[in-house]
Amino acid sequence: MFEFHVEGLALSQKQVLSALSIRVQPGETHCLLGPSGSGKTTLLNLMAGLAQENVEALGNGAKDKNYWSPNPPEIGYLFQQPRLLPWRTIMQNLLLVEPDKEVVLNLLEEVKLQDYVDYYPAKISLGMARRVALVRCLLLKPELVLMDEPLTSLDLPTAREMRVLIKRLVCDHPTRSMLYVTHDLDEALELGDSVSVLGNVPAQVIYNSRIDEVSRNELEALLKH
Amino acid sequence: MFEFHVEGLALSQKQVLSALSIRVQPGETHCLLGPSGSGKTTLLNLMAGLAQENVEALGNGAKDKNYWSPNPPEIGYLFQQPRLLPWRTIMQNLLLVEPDKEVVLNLLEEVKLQDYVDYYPAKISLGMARRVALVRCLLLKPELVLMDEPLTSLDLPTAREMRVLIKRLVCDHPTRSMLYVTHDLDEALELGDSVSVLGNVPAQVIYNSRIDEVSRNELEALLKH
Amino acid sequence: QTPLPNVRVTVIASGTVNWELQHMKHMHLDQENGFNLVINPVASLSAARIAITSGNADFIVSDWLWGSERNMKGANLGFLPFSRQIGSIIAAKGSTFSNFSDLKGKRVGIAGGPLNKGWVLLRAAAKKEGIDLEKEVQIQFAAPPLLNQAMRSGRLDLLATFWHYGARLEAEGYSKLYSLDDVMKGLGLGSEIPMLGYLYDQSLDPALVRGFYNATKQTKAQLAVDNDAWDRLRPLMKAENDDIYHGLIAGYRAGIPSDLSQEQIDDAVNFYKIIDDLKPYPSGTQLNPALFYREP
Amino acid sequence: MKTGRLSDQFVAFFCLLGGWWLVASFVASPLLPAPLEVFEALSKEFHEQRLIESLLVTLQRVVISFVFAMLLGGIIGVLMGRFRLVNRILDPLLIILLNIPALVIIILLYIWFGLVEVAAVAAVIINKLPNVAVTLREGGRMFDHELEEMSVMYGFSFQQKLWHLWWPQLFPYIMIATRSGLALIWKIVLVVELLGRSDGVGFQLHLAFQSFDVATILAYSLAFISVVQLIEWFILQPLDRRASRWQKGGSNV
Amino acid sequence: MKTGRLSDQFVAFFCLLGGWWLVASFVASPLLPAPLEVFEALSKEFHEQRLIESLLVTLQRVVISFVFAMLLGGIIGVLMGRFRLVNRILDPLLIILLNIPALVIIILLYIWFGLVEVAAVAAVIINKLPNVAVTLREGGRMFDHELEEMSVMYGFSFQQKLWHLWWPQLFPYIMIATRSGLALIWKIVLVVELLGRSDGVGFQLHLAFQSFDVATILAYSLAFISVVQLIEWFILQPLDRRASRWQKGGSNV
Ligand SMILES: Nc1ncnc2c1ncn2[C@@H]1O[C@H](COP(=O)(O)OP(=O)(O)OP(=O)(O)O)[C@@H](O)[C@H]1O
Ligand SMILES: Nc1ncnc2c1ncn2[C@@H]1O[C@H](COP(=O)(O)OP(=O)(O)OP(=O)(O)O)[C@@H](O)[C@H]1O
Ligand SMILES: [Mg+2]
Ligand SMILES: [Mg+2]
Repeated sequence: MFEFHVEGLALSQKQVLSALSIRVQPGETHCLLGPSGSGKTTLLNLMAGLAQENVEALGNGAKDKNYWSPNPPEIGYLFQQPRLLPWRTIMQNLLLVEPDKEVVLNLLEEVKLQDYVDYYPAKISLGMARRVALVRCLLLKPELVLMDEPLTSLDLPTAREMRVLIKRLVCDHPTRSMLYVTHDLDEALELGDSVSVLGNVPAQVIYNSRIDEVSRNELEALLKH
Repeated sequence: MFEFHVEGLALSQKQVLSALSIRVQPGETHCLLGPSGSGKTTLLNLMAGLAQENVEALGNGAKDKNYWSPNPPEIGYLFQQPRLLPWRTIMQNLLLVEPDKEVVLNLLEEVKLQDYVDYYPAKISLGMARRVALVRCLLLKPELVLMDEPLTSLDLPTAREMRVLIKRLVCDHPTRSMLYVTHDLDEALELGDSVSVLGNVPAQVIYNSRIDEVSRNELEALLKH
Repeated sequence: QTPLPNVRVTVIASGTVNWELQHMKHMHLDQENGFNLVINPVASLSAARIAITSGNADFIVSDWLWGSERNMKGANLGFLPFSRQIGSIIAAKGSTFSNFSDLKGKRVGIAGGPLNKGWVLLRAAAKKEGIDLEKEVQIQFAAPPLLNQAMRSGRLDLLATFWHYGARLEAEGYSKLYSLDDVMKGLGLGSEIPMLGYLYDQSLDPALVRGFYNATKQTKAQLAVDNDAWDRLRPLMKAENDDIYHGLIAGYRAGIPSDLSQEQIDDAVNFYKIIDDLKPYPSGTQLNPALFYREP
Repeated sequence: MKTGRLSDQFVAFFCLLGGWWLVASFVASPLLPAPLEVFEALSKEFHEQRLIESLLVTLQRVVISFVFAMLLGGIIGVLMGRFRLVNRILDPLLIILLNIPALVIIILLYIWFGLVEVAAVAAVIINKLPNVAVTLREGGRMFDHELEEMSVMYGFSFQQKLWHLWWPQLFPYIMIATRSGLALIWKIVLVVELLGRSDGVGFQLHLAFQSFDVATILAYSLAFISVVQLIEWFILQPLDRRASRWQKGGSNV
Repeated sequence: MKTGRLSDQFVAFFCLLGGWWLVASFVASPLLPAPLEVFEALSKEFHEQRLIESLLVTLQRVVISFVFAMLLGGIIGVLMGRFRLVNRILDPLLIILLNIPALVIIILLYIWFGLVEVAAVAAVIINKLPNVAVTLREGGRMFDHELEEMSVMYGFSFQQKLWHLWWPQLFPYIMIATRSGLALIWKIVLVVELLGRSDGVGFQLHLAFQSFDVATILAYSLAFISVVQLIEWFILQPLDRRASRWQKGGSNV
């Protein structure tokens, strides 16, 4: 089990995270819901160990920056924004992560972008760029995948196909765990094995349960708080 | 009535738009649906008159670049990405568009960002930045508003509030028209007076109807094509 | 037979020294005097001074003022006379100056900076008449070629410059205003001290110094009479026409110095004091005569 | 924080001074004077009333040339960066101006206009201008296309674009042009003064140089460097900090 | 397209030449020689075997100094841009190096190390290095934080970061440093040659200056400028174009 615990976090003197714990079972997917601006991205950054300046970790354990017990897992992170290298084509961007061209092309085909391998990121649409970023994340084979709203800006059918892809490659993978941030309850209910809801900023876990013990309406009510 | 007509458009030798026409009735909202990468943003850019390099307009009317009949309307455009000036605070960004601080603060309150006026865009979350961009767009008072997926990356309750806000300020405004791009059918059905669906790239209008003559399921089937 | 020791002389490629040394080399006067002359051309006086300071040259040509200043700062330079030429004071065409008070408010160009000897002598002479030239005239320090040009385009009334630049102007019909010899005599410096000389480090083998000195004297003696030798040097001299060519030869010949006498050395010491007194803040130091080379 | 920053620099400064002093006392040659000798030379020049006067004269030339070179060079550079046609037409001229030796420009201007102040300052401006243009051309090239479109759609006035859109994007390039510009201009002013002016630091340096008076040379150099260091501390670094506030790593909210 | 671009520049070039020729024939003074006279001087220098030789000697110095100054200055600059501590410690040194007159460095190095090639080249490097550092420091400061994080998360190797992440971001700054660097280095080489070398363009230029041979001065300047123009056309501009392909306005897919 991966257990993450932080006593609190402030960015530029503003407290963004309260004390909170997140547990992810190996091989399972944990969904994270929460209002916009509640601190989900900040939490994921902290989990991924991205050093941010002006961070003040609060409470114990803040010194050694070891928020994970027992050990920090190997992490793959799909950022909220695509973050492609604008000066490299789609293919070059992906080859930096996975040198095997075959593998890359196969995955690109799954997201229906096989015709755009030689395009620069500025010349594809936002939804396409998101799919490229998804592919890049799926090329990694980490213990724990963090995904920050991967399927926004996609039309319904495409989003559904992507969801199937993620389910196949990550959720159904026996040893790969995932923390999945989304605003879409259907997505959460479909992909997740468990779910947490964050309260407003500074974020804390206001609800945590297995997915089969919660209904859509309950979640909706929680989000409205 | 605003009528937009283009014979076709190619970007860097790739045809992105087929011949298509879009009609928006004054005071009404027209929703635009279509798969990711189909050319919606390109269409909106063309409507807004944003000069892009390497554009080849195809067919007649390409020379004089007058796609609107009778006349190009005054246009406000909410881009797909927030496009805030990163070196100006939220407030400064908004004051550039509307110098009256009161008005700006009121609208910021409506999107629940009144506490973040002095933040720089890099220090707020993506969902918050989108709301700021929405505020900036709502500060304009044009004849025709173009909105490119304004409510992605927002949690459900916030998105719903924003939708109400847009409805109040734009859709229900007697003389303000809107062209609204979205992937969310509920949004389209709630806000739109009429709807068009674009086919895959190069985009053409594959369906066009008043909103009360179409059902959700019909639209979903159309998007799957 | 051991090879002859090298003597490295750094010279300005376009300067008078180069003419002399080329002739020496051509006539093998260096070999006859027991050394092998190596000429290093450089583009500026500064370069030559850097060369001797950094130990890359055995001899350069500069004035003794500079040598003494270096000695005061810890160097140990010696001085062999090279030329008595001090410089020229050239007047603009059509100007009439009879005494120093006529110079008031005039535009005076000075080559090389405030230590230009001609300028210093002028000031000293004017000071005796109670006129402070530094305050009374519009001074323009600049590089000599620029000043020659300014003179030609009528932007100067008077010019104190180096003699070979003056010679060119004279060849173009400008006239020398003052004979600096007379000015010096007026200041009590009657012995025609050579201003320019070969500077060398006194740790150099005295036999080499003596040999080199002899070679230069022999060269000068030949150049003083031999016109054919000059024809050979003409390409080096960059003389645009015969007037300038002959002017330059005459100038060189007029500058040939004698061996240093005690009287000249005393005059140099006095001259140094005059210069020092003209400074806004005189240092009060004295010239050390050890600088000057005396025949053993 | 602020004091920490300054004191850091002071420590670095004194380390440098110490190092210099050590080396100088080790070498013990007048050609490498110790700090003390340089300060003596400095105070001598100061008491003989040359230091301040020369510095003021030179600074005046530096400031005038700087302002003109930055303005003209900046406008030309940005236009070249934005418009390909302007770039293609002016590029050869830029290359020529950039690479023509300072000496040549100085001589030609002195010849044509005489040994006057205008010629001197013009020579410096012409020398520096192409550098500014080359720097700001890259700035103009890197303008953000999306923000540009935004500013058009939201009806920004020219002043608003200038101040809120272009200036912040040009800022790093302007800082480069300013820092290396100040240095370059001061160096060219030295040459200009050396060749044809009768006052200023360049003239004094030339005098000191003629007698190889390294202590005085260093004294004048240090005097000017101190001025630049003050500009750095009280104008440029605060500007730098203000301009980086918005960045991810910035220190204010 | 490509020919169009070059021919544009040729037209600009010939306009310049024409303008010069007009002014020169109007003034008709040896101090502003007409193009023809300059070309005569050029061919004279060429036939007397000085031109190519001097140019090669000077170019060699320029190239060596350029490579070292760019490498060292680039590394120092980027480190200063990335790490505040490095910046605070090295900043005073940078200001000093930037503003110390070229003359001072040249003289000191010549005096300490003798009139050797190494001293000459070292003097040029020390003069240019702080300029490169100041330029690339701004480049290092503007690094994209988000892409940096991405590269960490996706396990980029150092080489990958260098080539795919940092280099493209530094590119405009490197171009600035290259363009103004070549020009600056060449100008300093001229001074270095003037003060202590017996060959090279600087040596020839100064000889021409002493006899006020403006045609020859311009001839040598033009010869070097032509070399730079060739570098511009065949190295820098293609690099520019390659590097801007990805931008919104780029011309390839
Ligand atoms: N660098 C920073 N300095 C100060 N405050 C910050 C900084 N970065 C983020 N914040 C604040 O932290 C809060 C949480 O931001 P975060 O990006 O984690 O939200 P989020 O939950 O990901 O929202 P969204 O769903 O909109 O992406 C916000 O209120 C934001 O203003
Ligand atoms: N500058 C360009 N050069 C070449 N092709 C381009 C360029 N810009 C966009 N395209 C192509 O045009 C098509 C439409 O892009 P557009 O951004 O309009 O899509 P979209 O409908 O807005 O998609 P999304 O819903 O993902 O935002 C894409 O296939 C894209 O590759
Ligand atoms: Mg977020
Ligand atoms: Mg789009």
